This record gives sequence, C-alpha cells and structure tokens, in this order.
Amino acid sequence: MSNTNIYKPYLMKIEKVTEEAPFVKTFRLKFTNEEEATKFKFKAGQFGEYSVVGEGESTFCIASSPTREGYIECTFRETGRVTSALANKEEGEIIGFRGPYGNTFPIDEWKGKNLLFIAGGIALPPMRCVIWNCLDLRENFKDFTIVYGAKTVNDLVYKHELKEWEERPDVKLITTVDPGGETPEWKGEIGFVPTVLEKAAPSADNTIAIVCGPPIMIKYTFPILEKLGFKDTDIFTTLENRMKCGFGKCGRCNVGKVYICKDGPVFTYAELKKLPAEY
Amino acid sequence: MATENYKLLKKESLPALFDKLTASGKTIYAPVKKGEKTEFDIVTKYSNDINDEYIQTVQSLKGTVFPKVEKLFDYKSDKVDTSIQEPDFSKFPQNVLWGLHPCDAAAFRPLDATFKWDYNDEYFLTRMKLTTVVGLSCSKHDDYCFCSSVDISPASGDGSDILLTKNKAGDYLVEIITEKGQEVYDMAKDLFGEISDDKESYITDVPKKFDLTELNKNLDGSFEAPYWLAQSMRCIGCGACAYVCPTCTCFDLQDEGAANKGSRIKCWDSCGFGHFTLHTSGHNPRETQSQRWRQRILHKFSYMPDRIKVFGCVGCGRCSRACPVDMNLSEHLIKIMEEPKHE
Amino acid sequence: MDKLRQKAKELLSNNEVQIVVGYEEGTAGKARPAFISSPDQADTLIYDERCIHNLAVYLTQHKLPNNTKIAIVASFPVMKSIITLASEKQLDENFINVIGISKDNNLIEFKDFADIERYINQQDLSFTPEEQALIDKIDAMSMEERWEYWQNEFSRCFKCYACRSACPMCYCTLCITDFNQPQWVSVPSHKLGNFEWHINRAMHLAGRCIGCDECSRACPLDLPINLLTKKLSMDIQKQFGYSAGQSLTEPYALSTYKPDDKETFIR
Amino acid sequence: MNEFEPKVVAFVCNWCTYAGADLTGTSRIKYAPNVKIIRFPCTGRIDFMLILKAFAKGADGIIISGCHPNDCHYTSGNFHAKRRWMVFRTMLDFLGVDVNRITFSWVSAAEGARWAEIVNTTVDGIKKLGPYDNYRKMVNEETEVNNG
Repeated sequence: MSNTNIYKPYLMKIEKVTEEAPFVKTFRLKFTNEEEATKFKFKAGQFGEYSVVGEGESTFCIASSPTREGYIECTFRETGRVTSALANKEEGEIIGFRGPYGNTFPIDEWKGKNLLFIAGGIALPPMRCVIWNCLDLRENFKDFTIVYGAKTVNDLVYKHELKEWEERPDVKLITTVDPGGETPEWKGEIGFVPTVLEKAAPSADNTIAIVCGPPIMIKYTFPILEKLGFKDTDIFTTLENRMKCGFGKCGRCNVGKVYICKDGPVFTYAELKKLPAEY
Repeated sequence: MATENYKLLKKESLPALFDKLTASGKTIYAPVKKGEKTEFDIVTKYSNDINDEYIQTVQSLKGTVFPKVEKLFDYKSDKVDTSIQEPDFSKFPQNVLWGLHPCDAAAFRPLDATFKWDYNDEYFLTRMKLTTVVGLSCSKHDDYCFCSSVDISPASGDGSDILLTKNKAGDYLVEIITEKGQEVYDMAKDLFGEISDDKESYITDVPKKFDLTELNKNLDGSFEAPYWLAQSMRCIGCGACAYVCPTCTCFDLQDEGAANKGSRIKCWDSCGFGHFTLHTSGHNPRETQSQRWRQRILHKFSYMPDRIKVFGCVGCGRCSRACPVDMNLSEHLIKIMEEPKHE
Repeated sequence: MDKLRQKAKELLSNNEVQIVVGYEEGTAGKARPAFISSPDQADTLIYDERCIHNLAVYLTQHKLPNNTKIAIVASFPVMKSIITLASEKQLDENFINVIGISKDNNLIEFKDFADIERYINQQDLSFTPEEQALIDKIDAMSMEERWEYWQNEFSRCFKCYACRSACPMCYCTLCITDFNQPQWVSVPSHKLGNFEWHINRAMHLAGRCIGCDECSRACPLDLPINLLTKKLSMDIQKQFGYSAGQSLTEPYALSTYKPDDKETFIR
Repeated sequence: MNEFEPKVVAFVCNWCTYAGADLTGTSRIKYAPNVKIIRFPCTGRIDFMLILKAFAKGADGIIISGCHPNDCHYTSGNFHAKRRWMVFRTMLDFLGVDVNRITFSWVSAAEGARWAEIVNTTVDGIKKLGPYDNYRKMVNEETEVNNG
C-alpha cells in the first residue's frame, strides 16, 4: 500500500541538525524503513514535501547530492507554520518526507564544460545538491566557479563547506555580502551578487551557468550573464512556487501551462523567457 | 431521428430497483426536490420526491469521488516514533449516482484525467471504481446550459454506465453503456422490458453558443489580453464557482489534530481566493482578481486540453447560476471569441 | 432611471468622477454590478427592484485604480455601509461621490457623508416584523433544536466564502481564516470548521453588520447566515442602544463600554 | 461505573483571579481538581475563539474569571470583556451551544474561598449536565463522513 498512496510520506529520522545561520537549519534525514531506503533514488534539482504531523507540509529542494547515498539533507529557513515546527524538532525525532518530485539538472550533458554557480542567500541549498554532485564527479568538468552572496556575513549558509570549497585548489569561490553586511574580519567581496559577478567576468566560453536566488537577484543576474556572452540555453535556474501536492494536481504552482512541480523546478533561461510573467 | 430498440424501465419498477440496489449494499444518490430546488441526496428507497425533470442542481456529485473534506490518513506520534494509518480503501462506499445529467456524467473524465496525471490518486480512483453512474438525458434546459458548446450532448451517454431517457409515458428508455451498467441490469433483469422508441424526440435542444476548438485557439497567446481585467471587475473573489463546478480539482492539504494524534486532510480549495498562491515570503504570483480569473478560464479551456487532453468544462452552467454577481461563464467565453486574437 | 443615467453622464463628462459603480442588465433576467468609465456607456445603467447587490463591497476591494474618483449608486443598505466604512476610516470622502437612491427610486443628492448620515437617521430604522419573526422562530426552539438546526445548516456549507466576499464590512486583507499561526479556524469545511467560521464571521461583524442580508443572498447554498448577524445586531441594539450604519462618529459597540452595562450571568 | 469527571478549563486574569486562586491554595482550601487554569494578562485578552478551541479539544465546561468591575489592572479590560461576553453568550445561545457550561465570574485576589466555591459549583453543575457529547460529535464528524 505504501507504494501506491501518493499522499503518504516516508518517515525519516533526523540524524543530524546543523545550525547554518540565524533561523536557518540543515537536517540530515535517514529512512526509518530499510526497504524504502534502498528503493529511493533521486537526482540533483529535485524537491520534496517535508512534513511535521499536526502542522502540515512544506516544499524545499533536496540539498544533499545523490552521490552521497544513505541519507538526504534539507536546509530551510524558519518562516511559516511548518518550518517553525520543523525547526523545533531535534535529532532522533521523526518527520515526514514525500518525493522526489520534479525534473533535474542535466548534469550528464555538462561533461567537459566549465561550471559557474551563482547563488544568493537561502538559495544556496538547492544549488548545493548540484555543486556536490558535480564535485564528486570533478574529473568530468573543467573550471569550477562558485559566486555566493548573502545579506550579511552571518546569513551565509554552509559556512564550513564554503571554507572547504575555498581551500580546494580545483574550485574558485567568490563570496560576497551586501554593503553594510560585512564584519571587520570579512575578507570576501562587498557588493551585490550581480555587481560582483560582472566584476569577476567569468568567461562564457564552453560554460554552463547555474543561477539561484531571490527574484530581484535573478532579475539583475540574467542580463549580466547575457552580456558576458552566455547563451540563454546555457543558463539554468530553479524556480519555486507555492505547492501543496508536488505532482500537478492541487492547482497552485503552474505558470501558464507549465507546472513547476512536474515540468520544473529546473528551467533554462531560454525556457523562462517563454513563460508568462506569473511567477 | 430514428426509432431504435431500448431496454424499458417502467416507472412502477423503480421502487423495486432502488430496494435491490440498497439491499446489495449500494449507496444511492438521487436528485431530490427540496422546496423549489432539486439537490442530490442519499436515498435508500424510491420516493416521489425524486425529481427526473430538474434542470440543474446547485451542487454536482463531484463530492462523491472527490469529497469536500477527505481524510488521507491518521497519524500517531511521540518523540521517537511516528506511525501512519491509512484508511481501509475496501470500505469506501459503493455509490450509485442516479439521474445525473450527461454534463455531470462527462465531468468525471476531466476529474479522472487530473487525478491520474502521471501520479495515481488512489483515493479518487478507488471511489471512482466503486461508483456506478446512471445518467438521465435532459428534457429541459435553461439559459445557463451550454453543454452543446463544449461538445457534450444532452443525450450523451459518455461517462454514464447506464443512460436513461424519459419517454412520454413517464417510463425510461434504458441504454446499458458499460460493464458496470450491465451488472446493475443483471442484478434486476426482471424489472426491465424491451421497447422501440425515438429517444431524440424527448431530448431538449441546447443551442450552441460557441465553437470549442475555435475558443481554444483563440485563447492561445491571450495571456496579456485586456479583457481579463474588464471581465473580472465585478468578481468579488469568492469560491462559489469552483465549489459548485463538477470538474474543478484544486485542493488543499491540512493537518488537523495535535502533535501526538490527528489526521491529514485533503479539502477543496479555489484558485479564485487571493491567498491561494501566496508565498511565505509575501510574494504572490497571482495577486489580482483578474490574474485569478484568467487562471480559471485558461486552466479549463487551454491548459487542460493541452496537458491532459480534456477540457475542464462540461457546460452545466452551475458556476454562472451560483455566482453572486452574475459572472456568466458562457457569456464571457462568447465575448472572448469576439475579441481579436492576441498574438 | 433616466435621471440616474443623466447624472452618471454628467459626472463622467465633467471628469468629476472617473468610474461610476452601478447596475446593468445581467444574464437570465438578473441585474448585476457594473463599472462605467465613459459617458457613452452610461445608458447601460439600470436601477430597479432586481438591483440588490450591496455595491459598497467594491469600495474596499482595491480593484479600482488608486486616486480615482468614484461615483456609487447607493440604495439604502449601501448608504449605511458607507457610513460604517467611513466611521471605521476605510473611505476617503474626497474620492467618493454617492448617488443616493430613495426607497421610491428617486435620486438623492448628498453634499458629504454627514449629509448621508442625516438622511439615514430620518428613515425608519427598526427591524421589520418579517426579520423579527425569523429570529423569534429560532429563539422559540429548545437548545437542542437550535443546535440541530444550525448543525444541519452548517453541515451543508462548503466554505466558498461568498458570504465573506460579498460583505462590504469584510475588508480585512488577511482574514482570520487565512491565518495559520495559530490556526484559529479549522480550514476544511467539515462541521467543526464551518461552525468556527460562521461564529467568527458573525462575531467579527457583531455591531458592524448593517443588515443588508447580502451574505445569505450570495450564498450558493442559501444558508440563513444573515440571521446570525441579525440576531447580534438586535441584541446589541437592545443591550447597548447601538446600531451600525447610523453614525459617523459613535464608536462601534464592541470597541467601547459603559461601566453600567447590565448583564445577568456573571457571578 | 465511575462517576463522570468533567474537564473544566479556566481562563483567568493574572491580576485578580489567578492571584485569588493562588490564595485558595495557600489557604489550604480544597477544591475540585477537574479545573485546568490558564493565566492571561487580562480578561480583555481572552478571545472568544479560545473558548471554542477549549470545547473542540475536549473541555466539558469553561470558567472565565477576572477582576471585579473598576478593579481592572488596565482600567477597562474587564469592561470590554463584559460587553464581548454579553454578545458572545447571545451568539452561543442562538446557535444552541449550552451556555450553562460556561461560568463567568469576577474573583479578586482576596477571594480565595470564593474561587473554590465557583470551581466547585461549576464542576458540580457540569457533572449534572454530563459530558459535552454534542460538541464532541461535531468535532469527530469528518471521520464518519469519509469512511461511511
């Protein structure tokens, strides 16, 4: 029965809780059922419905890489009813998870290319999945650049991993904080992501750009990428909309004919240009 | 207009048939007179209150397969353990939907297509499987009816397992359409006779108001058209149209109960509500009523045919009758047809 | 009707207002709200006994563009709604031109809101015997009967919120039902959810409801929910001597108190 | 058969009744243990929804208590509350809710004995009325609908 009921969540045990930034936490989740764990497969870019019984479900991307098997991770900011309930959960407690839903980043097609990741604020988690996925297959790709910005130094998520990436010789990491968000010790850039990106001017030649961030950041980043010579089919992003079901039935997430839950969440800039302005 | 052979169900046989259905464990929904209106209700016996000449009920029978409130599962939870108890699908009711019009019978197609789209909704599909639809051709219609415009005929058996047509004598011409219909027939064979009659002569003629294919083409590229705003000005943003609609499927998932015990519930929702698409961040992709009105029309007449190959409207006219401010769907669709095509 | 059209034309051509909210011929013999923005459309305006919608609902819906001057065709309930909304500081007098319509269908010119207030207070404001009879019928039931009666009615509700949407006084941008921290009102339309919703609706309108009955008219299922607010209106009038829609300045009954309010049940 | 032990929820204000209930305890006056006290800053803060929520979560009876008129810590909170209860009680009665299950009272910080008396008479009254089955039935309705 568990395989046929699309509304029934997997029960996941919280194995580890990491405090990333104020109000931002990462959960490492393990299946409580061995059989489900072995059957479960997902790919970079997909999302799920995380739930606390009695409160409801909430949608976010799977933040861990499919190359790291045996668990999934999610990172969320405490904002609404469900995320607040999640934030109150401790290691060892059980939460619900439905998924994976949606399409994926075409990582296989990126072989032999340079990768440029651009993320802002709490939008690094959906991209972290792709970053680790690609880093675990590092030999398949050429240059590896990550541009990441947040409002303040404190708001940068995955601080320990940022450090790890910074220290890796095969990754170029540019971190930035919005003006006024820096601390005296801050050694990274100061400025908004699009500005920093323009200054860094990464080559568009044989490069795939993956962008994720708040709408305002996306809005200013795309034109800069195009100016740098990126083709709109080489720019990827992941969208979000309010969702309840995750599989194209509840009627919330569609942008015109396109359902973010089924046709997305991953879109190229070329695809986005064809969508009506409803997201 | 030709005379054909039908099974015959005499009016006098109805009480016996209803008794047999009830005795076999079926729950019968039938159109029952309630004051000046007729509404579907559960009946165990045939009675004279069952109305076979009604034009349309306020509510459809959508709720029998897609209940307005449906429990998905119960949960129990403590600090370290959580368990989920699904309902016993085999105990879902075996419904006989008696005397609904061809538009309503046809409405199960879009519901089915949505709830089967790549992911099977077992709740819906189980209920559907246990449902027998006994349609009733229309002898009357009103200004709101427009089934013929969405390619459904008032005598169509599409979606019905059995189709009844009332003849002049007040008896029913019976067409057995599916196996499920055959089962009902087999159960009460002795109640049915044979007759030759001209069914078409008893059917009302619903005038065609627009061409569905043309409309669908016209809506392509209509996203930024100015008429959405103009049409939605008087819309007050309630969910009446969606809730009386036999094909609307939008729903909400809600948890009810305490942290240790409760249930997850699926319940109707409407794309017309302002907070339907509101993000936690405060951003709302469909912020204004005109955007939500556009979504409603485009979803039914453009997105659904495109994505799941079925139109989301059966022309029953319920939305237009129920609307507190006379947002008449067919009137709006005709106006859209008259507009220049937007590219 | 001619006078109304003439007035609308005048207002629009002099650019005194940009939009006239009134009624037009609808479908299947119904009248419906209309938004007229040019003088040549003014001839579609109608006014007769079918024009029952409380148009004041459009004054707080934020659909009309900002800084637009609006003229509104105002039957008696609309006038009362406008007074209540104005007393709650929801309307800007400078942007609203009220075309009053008397009970015998004549146009009434109003200088300002205070003028409307005066007009209202010249009319018969008591509850009609029919209204009283409806309430008395339920009051006469036993407690168990009342419970059964309302449980039956509420079990039919499917929470389309037409009652909320049609009510000029329900103008909150975030209704208590849309609020989930905490979840005050159970969302699904089961009996409990419906019961909680209708009590909330009635309580939030207690002393604010002007008695236009638009809620039950809008209800596709014909629930007699107007009786809830009507009962409270009567009760508030009896206990506190306050009625909504009659004063621009008097605070509404539940936002104030008198030390000598008389009750019989507090121990 | 065990005697029915009603669940009673008391919504009380911080300044008078809560202190009064404290005094009941320190005076070692015994009263019915059926009551669960919830402290509020003021009776003016007690939303009518809290009463409905208490019934929905299984309360058989409710006590609402605060400062005597003119004694409100915030001057007028209890006067506002009084108006609200006058209207809300009418509403509940009109809907067929058993208003005898709700006790409204003023209990000051000095009236420890009075608090015990109010609780005891309320609990006795609810015992006579029995469990609030009507409300329970309404709360549990959705399960019946869906699997029937």
